[in-house]
Amino acid sequence: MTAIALPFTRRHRHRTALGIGAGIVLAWAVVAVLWPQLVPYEPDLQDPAARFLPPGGAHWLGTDQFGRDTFSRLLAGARPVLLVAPAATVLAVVAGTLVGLAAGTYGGLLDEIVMRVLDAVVVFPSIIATVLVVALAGRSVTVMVLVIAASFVPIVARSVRAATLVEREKSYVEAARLRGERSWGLTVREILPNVAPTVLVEATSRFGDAIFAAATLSFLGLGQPPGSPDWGASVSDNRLWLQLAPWTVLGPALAIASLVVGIALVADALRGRWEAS
Amino acid sequence: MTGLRIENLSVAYAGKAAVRGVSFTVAPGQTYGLVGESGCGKTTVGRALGGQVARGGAITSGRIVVDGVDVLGLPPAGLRRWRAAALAVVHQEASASLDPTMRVGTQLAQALRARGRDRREVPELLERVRLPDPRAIARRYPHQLSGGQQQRVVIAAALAARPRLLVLDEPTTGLDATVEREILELIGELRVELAAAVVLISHDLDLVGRLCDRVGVLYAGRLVEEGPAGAVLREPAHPYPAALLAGTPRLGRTRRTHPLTPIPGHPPVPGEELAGCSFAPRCPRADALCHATAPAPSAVAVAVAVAGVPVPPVASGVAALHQASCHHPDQARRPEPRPQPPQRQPAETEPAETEPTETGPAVPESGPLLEIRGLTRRYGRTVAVDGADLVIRRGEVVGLVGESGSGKTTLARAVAGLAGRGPGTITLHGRPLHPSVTRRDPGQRRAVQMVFQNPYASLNPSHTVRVILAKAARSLGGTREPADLAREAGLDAYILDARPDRLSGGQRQRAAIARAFAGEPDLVVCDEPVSALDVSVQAGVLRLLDDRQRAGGTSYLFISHDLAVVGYLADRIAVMYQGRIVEQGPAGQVLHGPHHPYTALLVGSRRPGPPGRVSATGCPFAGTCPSRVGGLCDTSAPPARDLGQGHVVRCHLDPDRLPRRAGNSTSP
Amino acid sequence: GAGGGAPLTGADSGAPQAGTGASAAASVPPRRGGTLRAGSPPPPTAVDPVTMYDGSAIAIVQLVADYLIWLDRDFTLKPRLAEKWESEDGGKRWAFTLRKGVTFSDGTPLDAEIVKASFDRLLDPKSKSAALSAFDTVLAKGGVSVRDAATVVFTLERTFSDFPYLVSAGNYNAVILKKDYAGDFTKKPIGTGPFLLESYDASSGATFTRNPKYWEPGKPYLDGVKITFYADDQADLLALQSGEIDAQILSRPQLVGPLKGLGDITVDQVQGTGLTAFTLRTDRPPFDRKEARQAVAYALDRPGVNATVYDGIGALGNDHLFAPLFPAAPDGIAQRAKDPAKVAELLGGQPLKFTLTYDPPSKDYALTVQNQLKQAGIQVELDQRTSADFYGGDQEKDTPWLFSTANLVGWAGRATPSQFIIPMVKGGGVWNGSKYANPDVDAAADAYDAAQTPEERATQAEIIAKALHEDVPLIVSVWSGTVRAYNGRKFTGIQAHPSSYVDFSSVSQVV
Amino acid sequence: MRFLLRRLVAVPLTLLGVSVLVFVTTELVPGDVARTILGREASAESVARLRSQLGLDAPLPERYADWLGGFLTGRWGESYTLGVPVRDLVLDRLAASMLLAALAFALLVPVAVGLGLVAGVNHDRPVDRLVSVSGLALGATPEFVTGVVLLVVFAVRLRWFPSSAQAPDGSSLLVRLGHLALPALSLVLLCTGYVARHVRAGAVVAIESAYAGAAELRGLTRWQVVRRHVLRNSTIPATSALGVQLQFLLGGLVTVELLFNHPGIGALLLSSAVDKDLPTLQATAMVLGLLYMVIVLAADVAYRLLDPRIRLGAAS
Ligand SMILES: Nc1ncnc2c1ncn2[C@@H]1O[C@H](COP(=O)(O)OP(=O)(O)OP(=O)(O)O)[C@@H](O)[C@H]1O
Ligand SMILES: Nc1ncnc2c1ncn2[C@@H]1O[C@H](COP(=O)(O)OP(=O)(O)OP(=O)(O)O)[C@@H](O)[C@H]1O
Ligand SMILES: [Mg+2]
Ligand SMILES: [Mg+2]
Ligand code: NI
Repeated sequence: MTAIALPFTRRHRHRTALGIGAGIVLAWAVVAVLWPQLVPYEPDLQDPAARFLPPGGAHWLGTDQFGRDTFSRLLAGARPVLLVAPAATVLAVVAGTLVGLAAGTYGGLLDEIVMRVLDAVVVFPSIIATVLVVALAGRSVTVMVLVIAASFVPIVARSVRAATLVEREKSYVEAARLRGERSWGLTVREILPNVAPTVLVEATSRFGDAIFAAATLSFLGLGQPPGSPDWGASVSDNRLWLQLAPWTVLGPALAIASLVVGIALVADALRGRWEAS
Repeated sequence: MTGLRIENLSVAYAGKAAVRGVSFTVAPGQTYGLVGESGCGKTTVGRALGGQVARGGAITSGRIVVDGVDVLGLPPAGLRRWRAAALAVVHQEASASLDPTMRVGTQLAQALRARGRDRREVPELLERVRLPDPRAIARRYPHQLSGGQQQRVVIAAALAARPRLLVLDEPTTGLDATVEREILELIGELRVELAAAVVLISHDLDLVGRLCDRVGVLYAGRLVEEGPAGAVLREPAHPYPAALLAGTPRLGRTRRTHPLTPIPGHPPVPGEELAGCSFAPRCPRADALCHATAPAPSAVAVAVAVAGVPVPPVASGVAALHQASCHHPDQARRPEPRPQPPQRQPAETEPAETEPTETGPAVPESGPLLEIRGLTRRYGRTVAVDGADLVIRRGEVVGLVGESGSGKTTLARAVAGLAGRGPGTITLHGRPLHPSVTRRDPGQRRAVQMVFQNPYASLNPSHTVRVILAKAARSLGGTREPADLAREAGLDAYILDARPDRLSGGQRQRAAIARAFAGEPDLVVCDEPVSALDVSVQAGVLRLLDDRQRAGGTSYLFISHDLAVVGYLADRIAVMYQGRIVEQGPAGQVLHGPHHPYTALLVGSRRPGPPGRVSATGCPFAGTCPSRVGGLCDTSAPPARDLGQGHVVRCHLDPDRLPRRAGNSTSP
Repeated sequence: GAGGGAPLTGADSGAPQAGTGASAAASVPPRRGGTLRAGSPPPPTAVDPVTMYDGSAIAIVQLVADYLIWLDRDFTLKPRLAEKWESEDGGKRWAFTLRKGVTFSDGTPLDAEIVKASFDRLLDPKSKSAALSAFDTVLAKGGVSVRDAATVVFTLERTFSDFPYLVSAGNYNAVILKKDYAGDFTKKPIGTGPFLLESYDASSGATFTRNPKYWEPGKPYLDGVKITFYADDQADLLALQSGEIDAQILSRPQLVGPLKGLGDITVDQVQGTGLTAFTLRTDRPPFDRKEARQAVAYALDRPGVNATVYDGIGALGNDHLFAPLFPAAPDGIAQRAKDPAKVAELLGGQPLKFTLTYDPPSKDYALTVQNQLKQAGIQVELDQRTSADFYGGDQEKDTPWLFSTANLVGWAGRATPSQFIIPMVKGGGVWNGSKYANPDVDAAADAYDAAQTPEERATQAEIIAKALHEDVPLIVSVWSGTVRAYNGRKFTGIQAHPSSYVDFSSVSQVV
Repeated sequence: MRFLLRRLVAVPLTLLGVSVLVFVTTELVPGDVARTILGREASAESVARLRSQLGLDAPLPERYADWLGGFLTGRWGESYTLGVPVRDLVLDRLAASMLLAALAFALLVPVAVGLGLVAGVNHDRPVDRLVSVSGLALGATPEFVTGVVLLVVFAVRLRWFPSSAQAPDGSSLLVRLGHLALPALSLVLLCTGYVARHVRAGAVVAIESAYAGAAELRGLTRWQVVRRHVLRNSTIPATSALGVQLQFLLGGLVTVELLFNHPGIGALLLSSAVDKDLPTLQATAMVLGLLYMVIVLAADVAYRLLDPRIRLGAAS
């Protein structure tokens, strides 16, 4: 899984980008909530007589190997994606921020230890962790969220730590110390609000990554419960038939891409705004 | 004709005019100064001269003719060839205009090659800008050079061009006083040699007065006054340059003798269209006419150019013309004669103002508030402060000067309790202060506060001004409301609920000062509180500091690299060199002398000697000192000599052999 | 005396027939030469004929080593290293006469001692072979003896009329190896098969060359075989499509089905005896009630399962363990079909909800079952485990595949129904995941094995089948078919096999 | 270079921690390697016998100590499941992965840097948006989708490239590279967006910098300015992004390895983890871990070397 970080863009209007990105994300969010009203078929409904139908009148996006309606599954798949990714992101960001703030604030030995532990987490093959957790706790959304979150914590922690180190040097922090603020309180009250942009940008980037990570886990058979219309799972389940029935793969693949691009556009635009202000 | 001619130049950013209808001419060998507040369009004009505008900008009208070539009319390839052949620009910040990843020599070689010259000329070029050991310098990367050295390299690159048009955009901003003087001398020499048309952009009126033949004053993108440097800077016809002059501190003028008058309000932003004169909203003499119609440029009576001002070399009849765009040009002149600009003027013409006796009675004699004894602070192996002794009395403003890296900030932070631990003691009201602020008791924390240099970093960007002031008041035991604090700092009430990023630099610094005064401190440490600010804003902040000091009798430890600023505010001055305080005493005496040879260098009465070796035991300044006593200075620490009135100089020289501020050495 | 039925005895059929390609080969003599490039999944464990159980390892071994008897694609037995065999003592003793002139690739001649050693190795209680379970209660250590250099005698524990299947390829570990075989097959690959293993790499593949000492004159036609390992089915398929390989060892019907007749690709198809057993635990709610089990059986749309999971090539199952391919398969039991009314009646208005445990290969089956049962009002929760987890744990106490309420276990095709019945549904059978125990079935199973005539066997088969159909300890909805895809423009003689075995000795390049 | 020393000391410590983690976590995973080796039809006794033969019934700390001792002295043991020496297996697979990673990286760097530069120099123009959005979209498309599309088009339809990454033994380097072309391409498609965005960010800063403006005022063409000043200044900050990608290319390739039939270390890691083949798993994890840390360190060092400001310390 790759990290899709969005480097800075500078003081330009990003209103259109923000509009398009937010539009995509919102549209999917609406679908995630309202899909039961929107789908023409029940997403799980199998029809052995209608396997691998190409897109057409009855099935707008065709059917898959079980004769299930691809379009309905595409819509229904928005929900698991939009549950896993935000949950994993929030977890990773909260944990990563705390760790990063602590490392950045206290520095010294604590910092050194924390950073080495994070190194070890990065180096520890996530496949093993995934296999382990899945085996112990079974395939479930919770497990997936935890695994993805855990793999993101070091990334978030690193950038929060870096931002904290930068903020710590600014004179408003010294001004707070002159007032008598002490380390942790000072970090939470004075520094945290100012690393919030970093945290938020991390959150948006991680959100895009989480979707991708979930898809990859599904490919390895470690993700969503079987049969889930989750896009990543759909892509990996159907990729065997990519040649025969490309519609079963391309729909969810494009959906993933659109959501990631949407999130990225939003992240980018938000960052642009912070830069500008 | 030869030289530079600009006609009706207008530049807009995103459709908003930033420069409007600017016209002037510069003859070859002449220097034209462009002055004005920050944001008035100086850099924009400078860049436009090379046919370049920043992203989002466009030259909307006008012609730029250099030696008969219409620059803006050139096709892209022609423009490139012209730039390569005839243009050189020295940018505002040298460190930014050198590629950080490329050796200095390579960059110069590229500049040479662009002109079809040989890279073997690189050492020669570096030598011409008087850089020692050119070959070694050429192999360095920009960050391995000091700011002054970087600026010289950029000038060397400009020399490589043998330009017909040389644009210098704030060539000395950000450099400390001694380095600044060296650069200016260098430019002064090269100017003659090059015989190019030179445009010098600066907000520093002194500097422009010293170097330029003619001056143009920009305000809101318009040239509001233009004329011979001496005339414009001594007898401005337009109220704007007059106000600028009134807000600029000068050596020898203190807050007690010459209070600064800042310009109220702020310049219009690009795109803000005003019916009348754009300066009218800030002009004390504006009337209905000024608000209604924009004034056209009109000639100012030449009679103003009083005798004593040498007539600058005149290339054409136009050059002597003095124009101003004001409906009431005569009213700008004050009844009393303006101080003469230092340009080509012996300093002795203003002895009355530098007489130390004049400042004497203003300093109240009182007991010590803060005593620093043998203070030493290290960063790793760097000794930032080395056994400094300093006393600050109650109600007294102590100025601390010294070149960059001399340890001023470290000393200030040590006083505030932010510089970590180290030998030496600091006592406040006779009680020792713990080196770390977190270990000081609340009373001591309240007593010592600080105003930081960078207004942009010193306020927490996530809190509103009200929150910032309220927090400070609460934890420092202050009794006043944020609104009161803000009012005392000259801040409008609406600012209280704004976050710092919405404030201008001056407003931020006022907020920072308000915060420092939230708990009625005994001592406020001000570390370069105005060096990041524009001239006119600086005047306001200096006034505020002065007011607050008078109102509460608070003591200041005031740091600046600008002697004029320190001299304006301080009762006593301490001079720091390489972590040691080499001299301290009453402001006038320190500035006027007899003083330490290093102080002499700072105030510009001496040229530095060649840098030499310094031994650990001797005087730290021995290497550079022009009056070094061979052997003695190198090997033994200089004694502290008391010259009376608490004026202490650490030097081996006899008091009567110590230098004085005798005259201005910056001769053309 | 000797058994009369074809399955009971075998004799050298003589003429070297080459399967379906033989009709073409009959007119044009097969072309010699060429290397067949085949794709196959990498064997998950070291290739050792004694312990192997996966298709790739079996195929590799089958190219190099040989059995006494080959199990043909129609479940007839073809003499290989044994020229003929007959039962003595009412089916309790079996004598196998070895083919003459067979030598191992290192020159050692095949004799009865070597054959005895091969089986003793499998019968050693310390053996790690799965064959030990196959021989359980039939043949024990010490039961193999040498009558003369060319005759091996097996003395059984009980009469077993299908015994030749147990020493045929149908018991895939029963290859004949040299006496001194020590478990390092890929390093010292010595056999009597048509090819010699030239090189083997656990990650990438294996290469084979013709065995010049092969006993069947003129064969194999190919100069060699190269097997490339593809860890991914799609990669395997794409390699076939792009012409990088000429054949697949293990084809998946769902994947290659749609390719039939496209381009150069030929797909051979055959009925099989493999199944996905949908086991229900009869000793535990909710399936301790026969009605609940029957309800599930009636809720399934078997043609739908066949279409979705087997690409339509399977044969419908009827919840007993006699595949249509087995000669004894009873035909008097009505085919069970989807019957929602019956389901409702059987459930009597009570909701039925259970968890179905399985491992990844059964995923499609599980999803199909889940959806079909849902349509009949039965709620299934899926519990997918890793294969290691599913088959791991203690086989006596808690391994999921034998102890979960309901599970799916894929079984490769077997040569005889007994190989399913004895372990899977006999009371106390080693793989009796349903914990089914029916004395009638147990007795009939023994009688079936002991039966000497086809008629008697059919009778016993019917008893067993009827009981299973009625009691539904496990649901057999479809008997799998198998396919093998290959490049029909370049090669001929490649066949599908119910157990996906390979016999490339008759494969030749298209002339 | 105190920083380098400190980091180097941390490497073995981190690896030790990882090895303990791997040991303990694998122990927790259900399943039994002996059962995996013998198959589900083998009897319980056989499985028990194999377990004790493999030493799996010894207590965990003892097994760990045994393993560690062996590992440190170069005896990496035999794979439980495959029965081949672990060291050969792991190093072979690693070599294969490295070859693919190297090719992909060699393609990635110029492509991503080029696109990033083009986007950065033309920033906020349509080209920039095109590069950024398509890079993002490709980066968000799982590599097995792009991979299959590439395979279908270039291997099955056009037959320009082989479908498998494995070249026949003894092939020339060119043939081997031909086999690696498609997998490398799918990786490049995956990673380009990420790196290009980093380069772009650097390029935007560089092209708007005073030194680029100054160079232009010296009469250089756009292209000269980009080549001389922007290129280096925008790639230096991208080194860590490249390091991250290289890390990913070496260990995160399970899906590509499976799809293109490239027996690499990622697939080995997965299969040994699933099968609980501890000796293989441990060795793979250690080798990959070491490699990861070396890459991160190399990226840091490269950054320091490339950027004279850091290499030569703060202003003198
Ligand atoms: N790239 C740009 N885009 C938009 N507006 C700009 C840009 N550059 C400058 N401006 C605006 O144009 C006006 C003139 O700017 P300019 O930099 O020329 O001022 P200046 O006199 O050089 O100021 P300073 O003394 O701070 O350098 C300012 O109001 C500034 O905000
Ligand atoms: N955080 C630090 N770490 C290491 N060295 C430092 C640090 N801060 C300052 N120094 C060094 O200590 C010396 C004194 O620095 P200090 O900032 O006190 O000087 P200064 O007089 O305030 O200079 P300036 O006018 O540039 O602000 C310098 O040599 C500087 O390089
Ligand atoms: Mg400027
Ligand atoms: Mg300082
Ligand atoms: Ni932008």
